[in-house]
Amino acid sequence: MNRFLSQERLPVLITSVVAIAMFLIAGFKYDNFLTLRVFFNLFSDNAFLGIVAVGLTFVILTGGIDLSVGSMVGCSSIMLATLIRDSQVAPPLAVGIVLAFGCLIGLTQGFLIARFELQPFLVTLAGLFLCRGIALRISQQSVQIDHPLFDQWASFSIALPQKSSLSFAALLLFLVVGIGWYLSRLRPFGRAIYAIGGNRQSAELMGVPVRKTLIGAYVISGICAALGGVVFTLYTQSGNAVSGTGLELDAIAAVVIGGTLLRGGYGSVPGSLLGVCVLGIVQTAITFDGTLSSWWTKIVIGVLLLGFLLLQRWIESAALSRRALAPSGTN
Amino acid sequence: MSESTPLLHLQGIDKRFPGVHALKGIDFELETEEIHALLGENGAGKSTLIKVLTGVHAADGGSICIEGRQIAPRNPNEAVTFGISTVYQEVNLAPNLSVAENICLGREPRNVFGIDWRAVGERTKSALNRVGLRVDPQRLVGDISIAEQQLVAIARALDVEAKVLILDEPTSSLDQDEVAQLFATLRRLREEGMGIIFVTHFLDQVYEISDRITVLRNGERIGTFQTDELPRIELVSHMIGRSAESLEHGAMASHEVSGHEPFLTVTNFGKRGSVQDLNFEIRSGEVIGLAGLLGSGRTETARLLFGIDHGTEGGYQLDNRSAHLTPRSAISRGVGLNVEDRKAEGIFPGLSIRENMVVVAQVKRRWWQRISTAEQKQVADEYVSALQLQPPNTDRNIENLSGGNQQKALLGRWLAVEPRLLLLDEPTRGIDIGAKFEIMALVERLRLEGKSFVFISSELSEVIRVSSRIVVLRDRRAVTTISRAEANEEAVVAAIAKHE
Amino acid sequence: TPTNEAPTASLEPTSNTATPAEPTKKLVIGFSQIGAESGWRTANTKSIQDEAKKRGHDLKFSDAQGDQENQIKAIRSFIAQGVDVIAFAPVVETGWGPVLKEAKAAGIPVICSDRSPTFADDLFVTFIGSDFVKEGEMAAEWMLKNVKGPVKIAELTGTPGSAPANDRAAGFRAIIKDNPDYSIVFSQTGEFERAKGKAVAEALLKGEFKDVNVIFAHNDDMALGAIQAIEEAGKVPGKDIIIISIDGVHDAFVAMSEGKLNCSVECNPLLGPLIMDACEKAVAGIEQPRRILMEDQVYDTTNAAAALPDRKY
Amino acid sequence: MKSMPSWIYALGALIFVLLFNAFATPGFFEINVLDGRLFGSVIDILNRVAPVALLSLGMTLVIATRGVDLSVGAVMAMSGAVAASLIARPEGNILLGLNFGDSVFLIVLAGLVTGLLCGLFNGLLVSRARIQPIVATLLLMVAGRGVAQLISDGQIITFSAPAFASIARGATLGMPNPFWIVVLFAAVILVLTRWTALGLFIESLGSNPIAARNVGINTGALLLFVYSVTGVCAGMAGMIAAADIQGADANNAGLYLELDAILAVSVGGTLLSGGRFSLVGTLIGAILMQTLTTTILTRGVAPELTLVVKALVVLAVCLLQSPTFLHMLRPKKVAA
Ligand SMILES: Nc1ncnc2c1ncn2[C@@H]1O[C@H](COP(=O)(O)OP(=O)(O)OP(=O)(O)O)[C@@H](O)[C@H]1O
Ligand SMILES: Nc1ncnc2c1ncn2[C@@H]1O[C@H](COP(=O)(O)OP(=O)(O)OP(=O)(O)O)[C@@H](O)[C@H]1O
Ligand SMILES: [Mg+2]
Ligand SMILES: [Mg+2]
Repeated sequence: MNRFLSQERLPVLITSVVAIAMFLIAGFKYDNFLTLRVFFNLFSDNAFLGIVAVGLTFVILTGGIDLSVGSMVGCSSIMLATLIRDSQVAPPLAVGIVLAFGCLIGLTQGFLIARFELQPFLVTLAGLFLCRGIALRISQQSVQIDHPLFDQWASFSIALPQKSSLSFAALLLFLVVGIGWYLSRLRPFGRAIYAIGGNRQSAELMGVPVRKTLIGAYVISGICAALGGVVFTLYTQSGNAVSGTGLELDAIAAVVIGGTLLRGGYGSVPGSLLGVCVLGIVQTAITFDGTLSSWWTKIVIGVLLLGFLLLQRWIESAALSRRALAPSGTN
Repeated sequence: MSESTPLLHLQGIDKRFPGVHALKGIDFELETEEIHALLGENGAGKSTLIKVLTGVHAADGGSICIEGRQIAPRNPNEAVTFGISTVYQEVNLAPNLSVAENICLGREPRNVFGIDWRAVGERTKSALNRVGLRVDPQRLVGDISIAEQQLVAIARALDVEAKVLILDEPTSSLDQDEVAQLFATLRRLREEGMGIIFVTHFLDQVYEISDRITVLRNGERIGTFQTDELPRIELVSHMIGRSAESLEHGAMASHEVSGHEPFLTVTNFGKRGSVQDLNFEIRSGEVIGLAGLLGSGRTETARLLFGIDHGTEGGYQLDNRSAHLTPRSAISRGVGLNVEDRKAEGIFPGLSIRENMVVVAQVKRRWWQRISTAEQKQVADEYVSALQLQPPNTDRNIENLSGGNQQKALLGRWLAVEPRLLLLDEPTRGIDIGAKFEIMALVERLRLEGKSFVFISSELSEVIRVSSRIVVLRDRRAVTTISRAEANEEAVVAAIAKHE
Repeated sequence: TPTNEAPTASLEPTSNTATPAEPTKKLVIGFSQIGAESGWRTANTKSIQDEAKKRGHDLKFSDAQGDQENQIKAIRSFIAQGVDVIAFAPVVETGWGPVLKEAKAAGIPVICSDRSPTFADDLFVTFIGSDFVKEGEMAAEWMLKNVKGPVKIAELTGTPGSAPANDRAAGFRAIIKDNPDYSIVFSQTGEFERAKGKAVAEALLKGEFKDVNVIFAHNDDMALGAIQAIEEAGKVPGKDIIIISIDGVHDAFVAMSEGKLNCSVECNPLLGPLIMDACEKAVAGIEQPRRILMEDQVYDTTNAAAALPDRKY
Repeated sequence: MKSMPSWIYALGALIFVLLFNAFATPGFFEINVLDGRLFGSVIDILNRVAPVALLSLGMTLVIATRGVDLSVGAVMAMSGAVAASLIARPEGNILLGLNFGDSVFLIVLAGLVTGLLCGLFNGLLVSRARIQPIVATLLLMVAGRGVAQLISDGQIITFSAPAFASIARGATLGMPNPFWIVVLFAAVILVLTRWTALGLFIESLGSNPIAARNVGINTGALLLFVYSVTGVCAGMAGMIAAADIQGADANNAGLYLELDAILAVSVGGTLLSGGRFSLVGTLIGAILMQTLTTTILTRGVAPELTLVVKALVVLAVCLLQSPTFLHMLRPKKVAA
C-alpha cells in the first residue's frame, strides 16, 4: 500500500505532470513562452484567483460550495476603493474593514448552513446576489485609487532574472497558500474539515465541533474572497463593482483540477494552487497563439479542460486499479 | 438498589420522534466497576437511549446524573468532558482519514507548530494495541474491513479518560479472538473502576461479561436483573414478551436437498488481487455456508458472484451456460445479494420503507410497468408482517427504523422477488434473537421450496445450523468444503485455522 | 478624416490622407478585445481583424470574455511575448495604470480604442473611438428638438456598471436636467439584451407608468425588443410611444425606415483602419493626436431609409 | 400521518407576493382580451416563466440524481442559433447545407435534437467518464456558448417567420403558446416519471447511487436519460427565446438562466442533495421566481435591489424549509 500514491496525492501528482507537459509543449510552440517571466506572471496575474481558490478549497473539502466568492471580490474591491478615495480611510484600515466584511458574510453564510442545515449551494447563491447588489449599490462607476501608500503596495515587486518579477500579490498568494496548508494539515481544525467532508454524521458522533468548523470554513472562504478583492484592487489600482463576475466558476474549476473532490473529504490546498496554474497556462498559451476568435477561444478552453479532466480520470483509474492489484503480486 | 449514589443515573428519560414514542420514561442506573448489558429487540430503544445520554438527541423529559451531579450534554464532545465515552452502533468514523487520524480526531496532541504527528503515532499504537488490532495506522479507514473499523472505533473510545464507556453493538463484526481480546480489555477497565454499558444481540457474550442486565421493550424498561440470577430462557422471554419455546419451532433436524442438477457452478473462479480459487456448485434447495475469519474474502466472494465485481479468472456457469453477470443481469436470472454494509450500500435513505422494499421487484418488472402504489403497499405489508418489522407503517422514511428493522426491510426487498439464489452477507448482524431465528427459519422454509442460498455469517453456529455444505475461506481462497454431516464447530474452526 | 479632438464626419474613415509608416514592415500587434457580447462588438472585432490581414500584420487577438483581469493578463502576455504594439478596448476606464506602466517600461506603445482609460494619459499613445457621454447627449438633444413636452420618459439601461450604460445615462440626463418638461419616470436595466428589453417594456406597459411618451434605450437591441412588446400590447411604436436608442445597427435602420424606431444615435464600430493607422504610426514614432474621435451621427426616420443600403453591420 | 408537501412554503411565498401586488401594484390582476388573447401581468408571468420552467423541469430530474446542469443556458443559445440559422439562412452560415424550408416542424425538431445531443454529451461525461456534474456541465456552459456564437458568427440572427415566431408570440385558447408548451412538457415528464418506475429509480439513484447499482438499476442509462431530458427541455426553451424576439442572440440567450432554474427547483422543495423530487414544486418555484421578476420590473425597482430581493426571498424560503429552523420557532413544550 503506497501512501505516496494516496487518493489525496495522486491527482495532484497527475495535475503537476500534465501542467509541466503543457508548459513545455506551449514553450516549443510559441516564442518567448518558456521564460521565467511567463512563469512568474502566472502567479502575479492569478494571485487573486489563487487566494480565492484556497479559501474555497476549505469549503469544498467539507462537501459544501461557496458561489459568493466572485461577487465578494467585486464587493470588496469597490468597497476598498470608495473607502480610500471618498472616505479618506487609510489603506491598512480600509483593508481591515474589507476583510472584516468578508468575514461577516462568511460568518452569516456559515451560520445559516451549519445551524439550520440549509444547502450551501442556495445560501451562497443568495450570497452571490446579495454581494453583487451591495457592490452595485456602493457605486456603479469604477473608482480609481490614488493614494501614495496604496501605489507603493501595488508597485512593490521583487525583481528576478530575465526581466521577471514577483509582485506583492504573488507573495501574498504564497503566504495564503502556506497558511492554508498549515491550517489544513497541522491544525485540528483542518482534520475536522476533512472529517466532516468524509462523513458529517460520523464526524458529529465523533465529537467534532461540526457547526463551528463549518462556520470556520465559510469564514475562511469569505476572508480569502475579500482578500482576493483587495489583491484585485491592487492589481488594477481601482475598484469595480462588476469585477469577479463568474470568478466562482474559475475558482471551482481550479480547485477541482487540483484534485479536490466536490463531494468533500479529499483534496489539498497546494493542489488548488496547481489548478490555478493550469488555468493560467491555458489562458497564456491561447493569448500567445493569438489567432483564435472569441468563440473559438471558448470552445478551445472547453475542449482543453475536457481533455484534462479525461486524462486525469484515466490516469487515476489506471493507477488505482494497479494499486488494487498490488497485493496479488505477492502470491 | 445500592445506597451510595450510582455512577450514572437516568430518571424518567422520555423521547419522541415524529410518530414514534421511542423512550417512555426510562430509569437506568450504572455502578462503578460494573458491566451493564442493555438488551432488547430491534427498535426497543437501546440506541436512542444512548444517543440521548450522550447528547446526540435532546431528551423530551427526564434527568441524567453522573456521580450525583446533573448533566445535560448537548453533543458527544460534551459527553466526553463529563466522562462518557461512546462507540455508536454502525461504525462512525471518517473514511477519508487514516486510522491514526481517526483515533485522535478532535483531541489531537499538539506542539508549538500544531498537531504533533509523532505523538499521534504513539497514541495510535498504544490504542490499537489495547484492542489487539494490527493495521497500518497510515491506511485510510475507508480501505480497511468493517471489522477492523469497528476495532478502530473501540480503540478511539478507549483513548480518552472516561468514567463511563458505552458500546452499542461493538462486536457485531468481530470474530471470536477479537471478542476475547476486547473482553479482556473490558474486564481490566472494570477493575480500574469504570462503568460500562454494553449493547449486543449475542446472548453468550452477555452471560460471559455482564454483571447486570437491563431489558427494554418498545421503549419501556422491563426490568434490571443480576446476570447470574437470570436464566437465558427468562431473559429471552423478557426481551420478546412471549415465551422462548415458541421460537424454536422452525428449527431443522434433517436436511434433505431437493435439487438434482447444479444450476450454478464456479470453477477456479476469482479475481486478480481479490478472492481466488473458488470451486463449488449450488443445487436448488441448497444452502451454501461461507465460513472464514474476518477479511477472509467472504464479502468479496458474494460481490463476485453477484457481478458487482467482475471475475478475471476461471469460470462461472449459470444453468450450464457461462455467465458474465452484472447486478442487473444477475437479478433477471434469479440471483440476489443482500449486502453486508447496509448503511452505505443497501438502504435508500429519504425514501419510504415501502419503496425500499419494492425497488428490486420494480427493476425486475422493467421500468415501463410501474408497480402501482396499491400493489406496492400489498407487497410491502406482506413482508412487513412476515418479518415482523416494527413499526409496520411502510410510508415512513426508512432512516427512522432501528438498525435491525432496516436489515429486515432489505431482506424483504429480496424475498419479494423470490430469487432462485439469494446471497445473504451477514443477514443476522445487528438483529435480535427473535428475528435471527425467524430469518433462519425463513431460509429453511424457502430452501424446502427449492430456493438456494449462500449464507455468510460471523456466527459459526448459525452457519452450521442452516447450511447444506460449508465452504471454508482462508486468505481469500476457498480451502475446503465441509458437508452437513461432518459440520460442527470444532471441525469448521479447525478448517479455518489449519496451517499448511 | 480623423483629426485632433475635432470629430470627423466620415462614415468610413480611410487612411489615404495619413501616410502609413513603412508600409512594408510587418508588425506583430497584440489586440485585447473585451469580448463578443453583442453584434456591435463582433463587427468591431471583425473590422480590426480584416484590416490587419489586409495590411499583412500579425494580429495576436485575445478575447477577455468581459473580464478586466483577463485583459490585463493578455496585455502582460503580449509584453512577455514581445509584440511591437499593443491595442486594446478597455472593459472599464479605470485600473490600467500598473499594466500600462509595464508596457511603457518594455518600450511597447499602447493604443486604446472604444473608451479611454482615466488617470493614465501619458501611458498610451492615442485613443480611438466614440464618446458615450456625447451619444447620450445627442439622443437627448434629438428628443428636445423633436418631441414636445411635457414628456414622461422610460429608460432602458445597459448592463449595470458598464461604461456605456453609465456614460449614456449621464449624457442624457445632463441635457434634460434643466428642462422640467422632460422627466425620467422609470429606469430599469435590459442589460443591453433584446429579450430583456422586451420583458422590461412588457412589464412597463402594464404597470404604473404605462402612459410614458418616450422610451430611451441605451442600445438598439433593447429598443428593438421594446418595439415588439409595444406592438404586442396593441400600441403603435414610434407613434404612441417615441423610441430613441443608440448604436445604429442594421436592424435599427430597418426599424427606422419602417417608422417603428424614431431615432438612433450612431456609434460606429468599424475602427479597424484607424487603429491600424495608429499602430503603424506609433511604431514608426510618428506624432499623432491624443484623441481620434469618430463623429457619431444621429439618424432618424427622415434619413434612415436612405442610409440603409450602405450599412455594413 | 400525512406530512405536508415540500413545496408548501414556495406556495406560501407565491401567495404572499401576489397579495402584495394586489394591494401595492395597481392593475396587476387586470386581464383584458386583445386580438382573442388574454393580456395582463398575470398572463405575462405565465408566458415569461416558460423558459425557466422548462429548464427547471429537466433540472429537477438532474438534481434528483445528485447532479446539476450548468449548461442549460448555453444549450438554449445553441438551439436558438440552430433554429434561427435554419430559418434565416444567412450567408456564410455553417448550417447552410441543411435546408428545411419553412417547415416549422423540422426546424423545431432540429432545435430539440441540438438539445438532445448536448444532454447526451453531459450524460456521457457524468455517467461514463464519472466527472462530477458541476464540472462536466461547466464545460458545455463555457464551450456551448462558443459553439452558439460560431453558428451565428457572433451576430444576432434575426428573421421574420410568423409561423415559427408564433411558438412564443401566438396564443391558443386565449393563453400564450409558451404556457401550453410548458403544460405539454410538464405533462410528458410527469407521466414519464410517475406513471412508470423511472421516478422511483431516479429517486433511488439520488438517494444512494451504490445501493442503486446493487439493486440492478441501470444507473448509466438513467443518467443519460435525465441529462437528455434536460437537454431537450433547454432546446425547447431556446427556441421559445428565439421566437420571442424573432432572433437568436447567441451571446445573451439564456445567460445565467441556469441559476434561476436551480433556484426554482430548490425553492420548490427538491433537495440539491438528491433523492426525492417534486415537479409540481418546481413549477411553483419557477412561477414564484418569475412573479418576483415581473413585480420588480413592473415597479421599476433599481436593478441592484433586484438582486438583493432575490437573495432574501431565496433565503426566506430555504429557512422555512429547514426543519431545524421551524423547530426553533415552535414554542418549547413545558416539561411536566
Ligand atoms: N432519528 C429518528 N427519527 C425517527 N425515529 C427514530 C429515529 N431513530 C430511531 N427512531 C425510532 O425509535 C425507535 C427505537 O430505535 P433504536 O434505534 O433506539 O432501537 P434499538 O433498540 O437500538 O434497535 P436495534 O437493535 O435494531 O439497533 C425505533 O422505532 C426507531 O424507528
Ligand atoms: N476497499 C478495500 N480496499 C482494500 N482492501 C480491502 C477493501 N475491502 C476489503 N479489503 C480487504 O480484502 C480482504 C477481504 O475482505 P472481505 O470484506 O471480503 O472479508 P470478509 O470475509 O467478508 O470479512 P468481513 O467479516 O469483514 O465481512 C480483507 O483483508 C480486507 O481488508
Ligand atoms: Mg440500535
Ligand atoms: Mg464480509
